[in-house]
Amino acid sequence: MADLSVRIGSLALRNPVMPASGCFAVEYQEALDLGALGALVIKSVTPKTRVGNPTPRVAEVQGGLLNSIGIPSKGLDAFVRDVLPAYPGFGTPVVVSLSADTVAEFAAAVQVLSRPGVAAIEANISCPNLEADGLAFAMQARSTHDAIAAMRRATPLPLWAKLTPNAGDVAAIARAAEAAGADAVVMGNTALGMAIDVHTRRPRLGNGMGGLSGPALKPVTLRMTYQCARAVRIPVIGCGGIASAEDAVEYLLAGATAVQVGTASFLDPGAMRRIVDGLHDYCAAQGVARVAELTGAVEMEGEEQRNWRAQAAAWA
Amino acid sequence: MADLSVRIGSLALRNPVMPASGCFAVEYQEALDLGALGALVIKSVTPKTRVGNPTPRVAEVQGGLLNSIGIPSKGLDAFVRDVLPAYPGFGTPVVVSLSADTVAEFAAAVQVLSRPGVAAIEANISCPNLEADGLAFAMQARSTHDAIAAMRRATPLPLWAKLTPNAGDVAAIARAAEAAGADAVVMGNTALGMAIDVHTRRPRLGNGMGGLSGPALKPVTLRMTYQCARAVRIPVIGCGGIASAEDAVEYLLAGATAVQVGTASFLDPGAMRRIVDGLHDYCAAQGVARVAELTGAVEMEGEEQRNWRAQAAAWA
Amino acid sequence: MNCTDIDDPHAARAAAPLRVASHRCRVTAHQAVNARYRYLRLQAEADLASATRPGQFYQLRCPQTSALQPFLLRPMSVYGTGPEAGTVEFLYAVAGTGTQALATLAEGQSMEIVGPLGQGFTLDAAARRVLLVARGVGLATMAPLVRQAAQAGVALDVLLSARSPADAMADELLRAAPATVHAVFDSDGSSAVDRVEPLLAELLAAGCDAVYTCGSERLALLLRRLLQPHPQIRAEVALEQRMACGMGVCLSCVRPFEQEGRVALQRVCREGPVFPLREMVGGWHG
Amino acid sequence: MNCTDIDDPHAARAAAPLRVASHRCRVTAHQAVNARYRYLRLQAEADLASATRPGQFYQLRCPQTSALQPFLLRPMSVYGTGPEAGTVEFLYAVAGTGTQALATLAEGQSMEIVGPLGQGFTLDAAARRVLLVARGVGLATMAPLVRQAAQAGVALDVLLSARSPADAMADELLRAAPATVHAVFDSDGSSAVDRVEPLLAELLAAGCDAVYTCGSERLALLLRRLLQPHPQIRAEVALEQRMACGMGVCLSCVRPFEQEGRVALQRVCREGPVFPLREMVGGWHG
Ligand SMILES: Cc1cc2nc3c(=O)[nH]c(=O)nc-3n(C[C@H](O)[C@H](O)[C@H](O)COP(=O)(O)OP(=O)(O)OC[C@H]3O[C@@H](n4cnc5c(N)ncnc54)[C@H](O)[C@@H]3O)c2cc1C
Ligand SMILES: Cc1cc2nc3c(=O)[nH]c(=O)nc-3n(C[C@H](O)[C@H](O)[C@H](O)COP(=O)(O)OP(=O)(O)OC[C@H]3O[C@@H](n4cnc5c(N)ncnc54)[C@H](O)[C@@H]3O)c2cc1C
Ligand SMILES: Cc1cc2nc3c(=O)[nH]c(=O)nc-3n(C[C@H](O)[C@H](O)[C@H](O)COP(=O)(O)O)c2cc1C
Ligand SMILES: Cc1cc2nc3c(=O)[nH]c(=O)nc-3n(C[C@H](O)[C@H](O)[C@H](O)COP(=O)(O)O)c2cc1C
Ligand code: FES
Ligand code: FES
Repeated sequence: MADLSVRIGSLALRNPVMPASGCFAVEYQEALDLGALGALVIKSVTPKTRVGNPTPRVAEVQGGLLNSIGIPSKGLDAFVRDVLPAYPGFGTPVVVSLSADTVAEFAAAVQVLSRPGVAAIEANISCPNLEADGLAFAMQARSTHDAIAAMRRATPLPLWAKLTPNAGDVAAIARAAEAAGADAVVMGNTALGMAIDVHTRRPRLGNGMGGLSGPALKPVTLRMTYQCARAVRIPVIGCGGIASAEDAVEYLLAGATAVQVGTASFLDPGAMRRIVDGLHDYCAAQGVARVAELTGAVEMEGEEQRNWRAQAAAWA
Repeated sequence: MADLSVRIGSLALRNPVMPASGCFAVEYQEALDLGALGALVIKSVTPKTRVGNPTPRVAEVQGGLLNSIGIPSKGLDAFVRDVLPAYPGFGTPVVVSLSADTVAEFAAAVQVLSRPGVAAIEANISCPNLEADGLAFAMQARSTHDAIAAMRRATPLPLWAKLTPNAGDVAAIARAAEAAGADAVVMGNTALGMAIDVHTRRPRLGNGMGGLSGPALKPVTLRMTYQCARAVRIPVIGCGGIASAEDAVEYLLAGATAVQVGTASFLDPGAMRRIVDGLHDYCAAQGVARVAELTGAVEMEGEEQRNWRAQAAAWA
Repeated sequence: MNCTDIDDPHAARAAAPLRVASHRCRVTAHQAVNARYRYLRLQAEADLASATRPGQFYQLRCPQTSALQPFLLRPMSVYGTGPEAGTVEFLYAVAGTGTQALATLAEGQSMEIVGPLGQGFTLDAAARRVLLVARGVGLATMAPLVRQAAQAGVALDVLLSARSPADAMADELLRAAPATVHAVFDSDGSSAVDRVEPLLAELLAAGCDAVYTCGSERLALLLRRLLQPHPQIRAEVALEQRMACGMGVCLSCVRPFEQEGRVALQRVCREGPVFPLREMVGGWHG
Repeated sequence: MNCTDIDDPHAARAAAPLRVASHRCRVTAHQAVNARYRYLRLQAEADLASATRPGQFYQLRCPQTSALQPFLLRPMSVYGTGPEAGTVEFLYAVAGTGTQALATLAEGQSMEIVGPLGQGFTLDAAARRVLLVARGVGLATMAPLVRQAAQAGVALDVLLSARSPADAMADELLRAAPATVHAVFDSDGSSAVDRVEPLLAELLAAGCDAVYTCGSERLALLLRRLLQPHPQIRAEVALEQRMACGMGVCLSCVRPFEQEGRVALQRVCREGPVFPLREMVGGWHG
């Protein structure tokens, strides 16, 4: 069996497969051995209490899902008291995902969440479902830097910055997160999308717009994972449309050190286990001893393409 | 039969359905009555001669297509001499799509292309397949303004700005295009994506990355069409993943005045005819007298959502 | 730095028994019941019959076809289980993409289902007479409860509401269990609220220990009102809502409920689909 | 402003006859030919038999299944047409997503094909003896040419290269047409270039008017070399390339060709799939 372990900075994971925030909760222990995952990433919590968006909160599109859940949250105290205690104890690092409205809120919250049982904090600076047509910290390098730097000062825990595919220049934003002290970037969240019911003439989500996830998103987030991995030295965690071990390998080859699985779990709550098993199979079939070898191992140009570029000037 | 005619500025179209640039050429006259379309949009031409990218130039993904054709072009003279003459004469307005590397090149080329038989010029300021990780004029409001303003000064013809979904803030870019004198914006081009063959460890496109098109793209370009239509007073032409009359209606409801059909024609060269027919059926079934009534007619919030927002504060 | 030691066996909770799984099933029967409803029987490897409680549901992975490509799974109440351990039955209305695709499945083909999911009905051991109120395909959800009640020797009153006698499916609901059936129809006006109301009031007053309903918000809200003078009667409603995960994870399937005078959101897939009828709030469909 | 008058009938070109269409067909036969190849016969409404020339192809819309979701159409040479006007036949190797999905189609089901597409082979009226060189599934592309040649009374030499005798399918290629067949195999080493070379040289020297090849770049390049002393022999090769539109629109299917000492890109779907063999450039697969 191949060695599937990977390191995200100081954090050692038994394998590179973990859930994506909002697509996982302890309820999955009924369908999955949580002790067999690389990490457990909890649904984002916000300092402020939030009810979430009106229903319908999900709508399917071709090859994907739109959601406008809206990050319902009972606040930090309720989270620490009622939610968090269920997660440690599976022998799997617990990652808390945090979303907030201001830099100060982010920094204060990160302090509250830096507590025993929490292995890392993922800063969801990218959620597109909030106010303002999806604008978020991670849309700009400056606001990314401000938020991450403030959190960096407030916690000794590993800090991951979760970026958004809605941004125009993710490489610059990944660099800003790195410069501000992030230990890893997660690439990425959902892409803001929309669907309209042509009979009712209403949006198919109660909130009008929502985040696109699932296979339809994969080509874009995979490309961005590649761009981020080229741009920074900290690990990149790939996310977007991963439903199989092959999908996970694509992200690793593109430069990811680990991957997050979201929507695929909704279609099969055992998806993450299948992906871990499939990584073993892939490594065995390809003679890969350590899955970490795959990170960034894509060969961008083959011989035929090199020949083309060498010769094509003469063809025009 | 409903009145399907629409106006894009001074240009009257018999219906709102036209091909997307690069997904159409006169060869389709073998499969389609070109006299039944709203407009004929030709494959982008560039002032410089270009061979295009190495093969493979297309790869399928779930719900979509990646392409890295790379805009092969024999230059403007060859275009005007060998390509253009085939298009006028179907009784359908001909739209020339232009791509270029610099503002000056754009402006000079637009002058060459402003000639009899050309009804409008679409400025492809957004093609993500070129150099520099897909950076393009339409990634920023400033460069959009510069390019469109220069073209505006150089031609009396209707000028459309084709935007890219890779940009972070398309509303701002649409406003820049409008301010610079564009007569319409087209939203939009492909989204930069990637796919890797996990066996060869090579990208599945010869160029490494390429543009995502087809249904997988639709939720994002539909949302951006909505955002653009809210941001500008000039018409918005929707594009991305349209394969049926219902898809076209979604774009119209979101705010588009007309739509472009790309990848769907590859799956059925008669797709545009089916869409026109389907628009007639939809209008008949819904009692819509003029298709133009549909533009922007989405009702963003229903009663249930209003009730939710009114009451939810008390639920937290 | 807080570097969890991933190999410390003492840190690991005992892995919970995996209650929910994706089961690959063979279609052993699939036929039209009438113009709108279809009956589907599946055979799994696992013992779904003893794992599944009345009122629970599964999420069905409807097939992909050239014309229909449902992305999400579709929630369906269990209509029956057994006699074999791996047998599970559904009764469904052909509605949109997913159920249309489902309808194309031929006997002998296979499909996946995820479950069992959600909280079912509660039938008190002491109950002697219960009332079931179902409309439309809501009867699918009720059928296992009919069977449980019949087996426990509980007397059954059933109010069946349907568009027309052709849609009523009393036999499909009872499956030979003894019951007093009151069928009402849109087609003859007997299903109108003002005509059902006295009938229901009478049935509630006639010494009923519990009432269960599914398939009509209108009837559920009527029942809730008629129950006000009968606080001792258990009352449960099975509800629907758009779902993604079906397991309580994604928070897509929430509805507002009234609990102790306050409104709070509950997950239909997890706290439900069966809820105390008295907590139901009308007007939320998603 | 240049506002084209959209209602001016004088401006409109006469609409061209629609040569290419998406045809909905019924599967009238679909069976394995051997372990790797399958035979598919379709029945369309339109007269595809007289519209289709040897060497042309169609794009097949492979079905969507739960396991396989091909997005693009798949190009396939026409293996045969007729006897009925709407009948078209394909012979294909099961390879990846699309062809695996195709293989699930049952007789009686329907599917869409787009075509006919591309330029076929040219058989000169004056030809008396021609040589066909095919490897693997390349024979599917050749079969209509065999028939055309046989009908025209042209003598046929056929070199068939295959992995093993089980894969050779000479009968499938000839379909009872008379021909001299030379079969070579990987399994006994007879298909090696140095063993095929003298055989081909001899066949070319024996008075052959044209040579056609498909299915092996190695053989095509060998032939091109051996043809140097025979400028009078017509030589054509059918090539493959990844396609999206199949109609010359998208420019995805290009390959470099040598024309008058210069290299230029041609569209395999439009200028091809049949090209002058002497213009072929090796080493480009896409
Ligand atoms: C717990 C539960 C049990 C159910 N039991 C049954 C049953 O036994 N028999 C039966 O016929 N139907 C039942 N339903 C309703 C059934 O789930 C929907 O009819 C079905 O999902 C419609 O799918 P579609 O693809 O045909 O429709 P589409 O309109 O194409 O569906 C689009 C999306 O909306 C969702 N959706 C549509 N209608 C409903 C609905 N009424 N409830 C929840 N989601 C919906 C779909 O799941 C899908 O995600 C149940 C619903 C729930 C929540
Ligand atoms: C003009 C033409 C005629 C052909 N005729 C035949 C025939 O008669 N019989 C036959 O068995 N095969 C034929 N082929 C090859 C056939 O198109 C491929 O085997 C088929 O597309 C593979 O699809 P897949 O989904 O099984 O493979 P996948 O690997 O899943 O295909 C992925 C993508 O690559 C493309 N692709 C893969 N292999 C090829 C190839 N060799 N050529 C072109 N595109 C490819 C597919 O079309 C698809 O777009 C022909 C190809 C061309 C271009
Ligand atoms: C229903 C749903 C809820 C989500 N909630 C959150 C969230 O609370 N915080 C967050 O950072 N991302 C959230 N996401 C985004 C996912 O974590 C993930 O980034 C995205 O879905 C893309 O991955 P996927 O294609 O594998 O689903 C949510 C996604 C879905 C579908
Ligand atoms: C093969 C291919 C070539 C394209 N070439 C061009 C082009 O030359 N110029 C351009 O502006 N857009 C080009 N596009 C983008 C399309 O015009 C369109 O914006 C995009 O494909 C999204 O629409 P669709 O999903 O309907 O295909 C191309 C797209 C494809 C798939
Ligand atoms: S469906 Fe996901 S929480 Fe209920
Ligand atoms: S496949 Fe589109 S040009 Fe050949």
